Formats: sequence, structure tokens, C-alpha cells
Amino acid sequence: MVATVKEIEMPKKPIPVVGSLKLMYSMGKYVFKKPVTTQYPEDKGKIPDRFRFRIFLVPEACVGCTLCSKICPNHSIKMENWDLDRSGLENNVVQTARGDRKNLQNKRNIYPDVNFGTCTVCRQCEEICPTDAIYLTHQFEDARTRNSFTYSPQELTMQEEDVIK
Amino acid sequence: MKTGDMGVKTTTLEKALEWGRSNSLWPLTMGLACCAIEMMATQAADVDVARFGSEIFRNSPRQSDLMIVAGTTTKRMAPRVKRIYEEMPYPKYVIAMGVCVIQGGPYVDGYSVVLGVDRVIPVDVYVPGCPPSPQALTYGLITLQKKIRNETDR
Amino acid sequence: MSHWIELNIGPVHPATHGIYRFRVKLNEETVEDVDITIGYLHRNAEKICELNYFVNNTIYFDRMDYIDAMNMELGYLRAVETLMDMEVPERAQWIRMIMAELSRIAARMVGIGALGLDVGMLTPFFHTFHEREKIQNIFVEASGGRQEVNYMSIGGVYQDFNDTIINEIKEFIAGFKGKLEEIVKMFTDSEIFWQRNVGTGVLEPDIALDYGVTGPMLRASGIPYDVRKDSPYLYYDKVNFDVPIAKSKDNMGRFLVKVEELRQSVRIIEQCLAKLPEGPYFNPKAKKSAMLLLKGQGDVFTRVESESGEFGVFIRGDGNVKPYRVHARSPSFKNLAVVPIMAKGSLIADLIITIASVDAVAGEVDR
Amino acid sequence: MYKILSEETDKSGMKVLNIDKSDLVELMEDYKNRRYYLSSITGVDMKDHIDVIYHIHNFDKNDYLCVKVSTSDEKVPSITKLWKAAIVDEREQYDLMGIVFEGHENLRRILLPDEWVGHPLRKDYDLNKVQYISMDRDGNEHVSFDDKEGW
Repeated sequence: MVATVKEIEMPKKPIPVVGSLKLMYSMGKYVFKKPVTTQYPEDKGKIPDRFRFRIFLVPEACVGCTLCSKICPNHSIKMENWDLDRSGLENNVVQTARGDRKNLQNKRNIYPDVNFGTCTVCRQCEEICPTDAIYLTHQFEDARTRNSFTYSPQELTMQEEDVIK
Repeated sequence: MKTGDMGVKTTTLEKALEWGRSNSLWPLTMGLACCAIEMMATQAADVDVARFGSEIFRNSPRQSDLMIVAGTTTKRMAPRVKRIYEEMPYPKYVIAMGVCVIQGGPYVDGYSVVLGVDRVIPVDVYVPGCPPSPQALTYGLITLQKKIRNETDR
Repeated sequence: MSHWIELNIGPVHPATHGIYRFRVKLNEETVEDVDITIGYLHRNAEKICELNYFVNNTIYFDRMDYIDAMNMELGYLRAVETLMDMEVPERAQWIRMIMAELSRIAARMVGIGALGLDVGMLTPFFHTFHEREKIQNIFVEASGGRQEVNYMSIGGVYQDFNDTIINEIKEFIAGFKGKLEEIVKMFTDSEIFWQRNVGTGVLEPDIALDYGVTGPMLRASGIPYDVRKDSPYLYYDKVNFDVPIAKSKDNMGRFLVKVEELRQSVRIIEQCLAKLPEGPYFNPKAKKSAMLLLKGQGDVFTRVESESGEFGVFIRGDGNVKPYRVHARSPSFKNLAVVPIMAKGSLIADLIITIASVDAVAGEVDR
Repeated sequence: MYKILSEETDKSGMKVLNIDKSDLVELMEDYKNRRYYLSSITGVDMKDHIDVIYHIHNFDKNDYLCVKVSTSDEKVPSITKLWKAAIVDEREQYDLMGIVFEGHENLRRILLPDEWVGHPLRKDYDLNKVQYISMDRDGNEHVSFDDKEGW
């Protein structure tokens, strides 16, 4: 295939003072325009639907297949034993087409725990999860002053504010 | 006022100092890898971290009191990070930005990445994400301000 | 009487655009020799890729040229898909093309903004980063990630385009055309920019070829080599675009080539949007349950045109679910090696502009 | 005159020439005269031997070519005399793979510090043996296996 080549023309050399005045004009125009800055803590700006950050878990839907821990590129997800029946969670039921029932599929009682200190938010765990039990949400305000980012399965079901408490 | 005027005055002075420090954090451009671009975006017009008193990103450690370690710290870079940290004047604070700096991130399996910059220098606030969005970094900065004012410990 | 100085720039220095160390041998103000030390960002991605599944490795390629993540992913996935004889549906190919070009624009915006900072202009930086922010919003809208997107999967893309994304891209393109001219005017109207760029950092074409330089640097030396044109991948043979070249071979030529490429990218995106067909967006062979079972055997070397040049990926598979060897031919690695030749005999201040115009990204140089 | 052992086409449709390593420089010189330029050098550790793969490219004819050499004693003749691009490439392959390019004038490590032990991309490189780097006042890097000295 013959390349369509375009040779670049040099732009006109600026006249010393006029060029600077032109620059001043082009920048001065912006004084009268609306500011583009989002006032962050008060106004979070537009967060698109698909924006993903922190991992959450629906324990009722998790079948303990360990696929998420296998696909995680840097072993951020490990499976942990957590007895859902004894944890006191009230809605220990999974909604299926055949009605609500207890989470019987997860026979080994293993649920993922996530080390968010190494999670790269690649969303592959969400892609591979067969029951959509693990998912990512918009929550990005999780800066901490301690280097402890391992979320137990129970903490993965909670909002960030509750985890801190 | 029962315990004596001096005590009350010192605490208020400290509070005033803390308030002043927390609102004039000048960051150092310690852009090491991917997160550096998001750090630049934090400085740029859309997020504009200058609203929090982090007016300008200084290029010299002597002129700054906040080091945002943005990006993977490799073993080769760690001694240099430490040296630059030592060159900064007191009081100095460190934000670890991104998961590579927190615990090694995607490179935990490798042979040349330091698994957490807190093994090299003391870190005040950890901002997870790969890379954290400018808003998340701004939230980290607010957390640091709160920490300086002794309002948070999480 | 000559006066010798050895000057150290870096590893952390605003002018190095990444972490390299330049040891410059100076004869008064003139550069005699530059010794470049790299490796401060060596993150052993090639080793880790051998330990991971094929699907996992896109995230390490994202982080190579971290400002141009889409093209890096594309480079890796092209190699993997050739290795596995995986076909990509038509819609996914067009989507990939749009994303690759948007990513190129975003990367250039960083490069041009940083060039402005080096010349001493702060204003273009804010304008270019505002444009970049818009592109990143499109990426978030499409994939969920801002910078390291992990959008493309083996056999397609993870999530389909919807009307919101297409409208947003159209809106961006409409606004960007005028904005680009305004940004370029900011540079070319400036007397200082003109003086510091014209005639500095001259790279002769035969030296460029000898050192394996590719991308805008090679095109600015007058050789019209573009992977998109010469060995088309995706549907680059179905769209019209020009390959810009410059005869001046200097920093100004490189800047103008980069700007012209942006105009061509806009042209490509417009054509892609017009041609975007309906249909599936991933190959069902690579569906959920098969993600960890994809295997490949044989040798493969494919290449794409990334923002800094020809990005090639070599993969050898031994019939296992993990690659046996992954090697990336990174353009910045080669482009940076030619800096001593370009800077020799120039003033020390011009060296900074020369480094900026190379647009090397540390993550890709060191991998 | 060089001898081509076998010729094949790989999955991406690229022509592959398998040659003996003693013929390498001669073949490359021939292709250099036909205006081919070096694109990349890759080393692959096959446990009992090492494959060195050269990709060369002609810009006029738009032709890509792959040249494969296999070596069992880690030594390959250097082609830095033909193309300057080989300087950094061969240094990188020496650093990570441990291929010694005979005739290279400046064969030092490029990505890792000079004192690093072992070549990481070898299959027998032990990732559990962690090495730590420290720096003295003059900026020289030292490598040790002790985690107290460095990070």
C-alpha cells in the first residue's frame, strides 16, 4: 500500500511583539469564561455509571468457586473461611428464579477477602464471577493513615464509613 | 482557666500552627511512574489542588513539606527516595499514592520492586488505587490535613 | 581555553520526563557527551508475564507506556490473538480503533503540555490536561478505568459502546478541532518557543535508521514509516489518513509532526464513528468460563504504532495456559538511545528540549 | 558464504530463517547491504539452550524478517558493528538473559545495577532469593542478600 505522505509546512514565524500580544489575547479570553474546576469535596462532579473502584461482595450469591482468586493477577484475592450462618447476617438468602433460599451452594463456606493494598482495579474478578457476587462500585474515598487494606468478607459487604468504625 | 494560663496558651498556639501547616502543604514532584500523570492531572485545571493550599508543585525538596510518592518505587530508586526525603525540611509529610507504593501493587511477584515505600520512609497517608483518580488523591490530601489537625486516625 | 564540567541531571528532575539519569559532559555551555543511565523503573513486567495467565497480562502492558494504555493493550492482544488464531468481531475492531486513536491524542496532550513546561510556558499545560481529562472521562464511561483502562480483552472488548459514549466522543471531537488549533497557536506564536526549537536537536535520517528510531522522530527526519500504513492492522486500511513528515529534522519538525498526527487521529475517529457497525463485541470463544483456559503455541511477533513509535510484542507459547516468554520491543528504549547524538554540540538548555521532544516514557523504557 | 539451515513461516506470517551462529554476522551483513535495519533482539531460555531471535526490517520494501540462532554456551557474536541499535538491545539481553555477545565493546548491565547476581529472565532464576540495593554517598549502588542493607 502506498503511503499518502503529507509534508508539513512551517507555520509563519511570529513577529516579536505582535506574537506576544496575540498570545495575551488568546489567554485573556479565558478570564471571561466559566471555570472548569470541579469543587471536589462539596461537588463530586459527574461520576459515570461504569466507574469502578472498591470491591464489594454479595455473600448470599457467592458459590465459593475460587475463580476470582485464580484470575487475580497479583493474588490480591484470597479465599477465607467464613461461616455465613453463624455470622448473624439476617438476610442469609439468595434470590433465584425459583424463590428465595439459603446460600447452600457455598458448601465449603469460603468467601473472598481482598487486599486492597495491591488491587489494581482491573475488574477481571467481576468479569469472571459466574454469579455476579463480586462487583466494584463508585466508592473511591478510602485513603487511610494505616497500611492495612485487607478487607475480610464481612467488611466487603459494608460501606466504607462502616468499615472504619 | 483553672490549670494556669500557660497550658491553655500553648495548646491554642499548637492548634494555630497545625491549622497553618495543614493549609499550606507544598508538594514535591516525586513522580516516579504511572501515578505521576494523575498527580499532574490533580495539579491541572480540572481538580486544581491549589484550592487546599497546595499551591504549587515544587521541584526542589528544600522548598516543599509534602512528598507525594507517585508511582512504583523500585529497589534501585528507594535509596534515592530516602535521600530526597532527608533533604526536605521539617515538618514533613508523605502521601503514598497508588498501590505500588503501598504494598507492591501488581509487581508483588517480581524481584525489583520495593513492597511498600513505608519500608524506606515513614508514610502518613495511603491512597489506594491504580492509579487513584485525582479526586481520590484530593481526598487523601484532606485526610492528611485532618491528621495534622489531629482530627482523624483511621 | 576550555573548561570542563560534568553535570548530573536526574533521576528525579522535572526535565527528564520520567526517571532517567543524564550525566552530561560540558565544555563550558556546550554538550560534549551524554551518558544515560536507565533502569530506575525496571519493574520486571516480562518476568511476571511468564508467571501469569494470558488474560492477566494486559494490566502489565497497560503500565508500560502508561500514558498510551490502549495502544499497549492492543499490541499485546494482537500478538495473543494471532498466537491463538482468535478472530475478533468487526464491531470490536472498530471500537478498538477509536479507543487507540483517542489514547494517542491523550498521550500527545501530556507530551505537548510537558514540552510547554520545559520551554517555560505554563498555560498550555492546563489546556492540554483539560482536553486529556475529557478523553479520560470517555474512557471511564466505556471501561471504568481512567488511565490504566484494561478495556480490551482477548477476542474483543470487555464492555460494549452505548449511545452515551458515542455522543460523548462526537462532542469531544467537535470541540477538540478548534481547541487544538488554539493550543498550537499558543506555541507557534511564541518567539521563545520558536527560538528554542528551530535548528536544535537535529537527527539525520540515516542515523535514525541505524539506531532503530521509529515513530514521530523518524517521520520528522523525513522517512514516512508508519505501521498503521505500511502493514495495516485492525481496519486502518479502510480509513483515509496521511502520514506527516517534516524535512527540517529538528525539534520544531518533531513538534509539528506530532500536531499533524493529532489532526489525522481526529480524522480517523470521525471515519470510524461513521462506519461503526452493529454486532457482537467479543468472540464467544473467549467467554467467561474459558478465560483461564486459553492456550497458545508457537512464536509470534506483531507490532502496532504507539504514540512513541513501533511497539512490537514477541510471544512464545508452549501450549500452556501461561506464555513461555514475552518480550516487548519498546520504541522509547531505542528513541532515548539516540539523544547523545542529537544533543552533541548543542547548548545545555537545548538538551532539555531535545529530551522533551523524544517523549520517552520511563515505564516503557525500563519495562 | 552463509548457509540457511531451514526456512519457515511463523503464525504472524513472517519469514523465519534458522541459521548457525557462526554464520550470523555474515548473513546480517548481507541483509544490511540490502538496506535492512535491526528492530529487536529477543532471547528465549529453553533450559538446555538459548534461542536468540533477531527481527530485521526493510523500510523500502516493507518487509519483516526473523532470524533465529540457537546457542548452548550462552555466546553469540555481536552485531553492534553493523547497527548501532544493537548496542542497547544486546546490553538488555545480557542483563536479563545472560547472553554474552562477543565483540560488544561495552557489555554492562543496563536495567539492573552492576553487582546484581544472576540473570532474572532465566527459567532457573530463583525469585525467592531476594536481593537488596543500597547506595553510598557517592551514588554507587551495592547489592546484598541481607535485608538490613538496603531495600
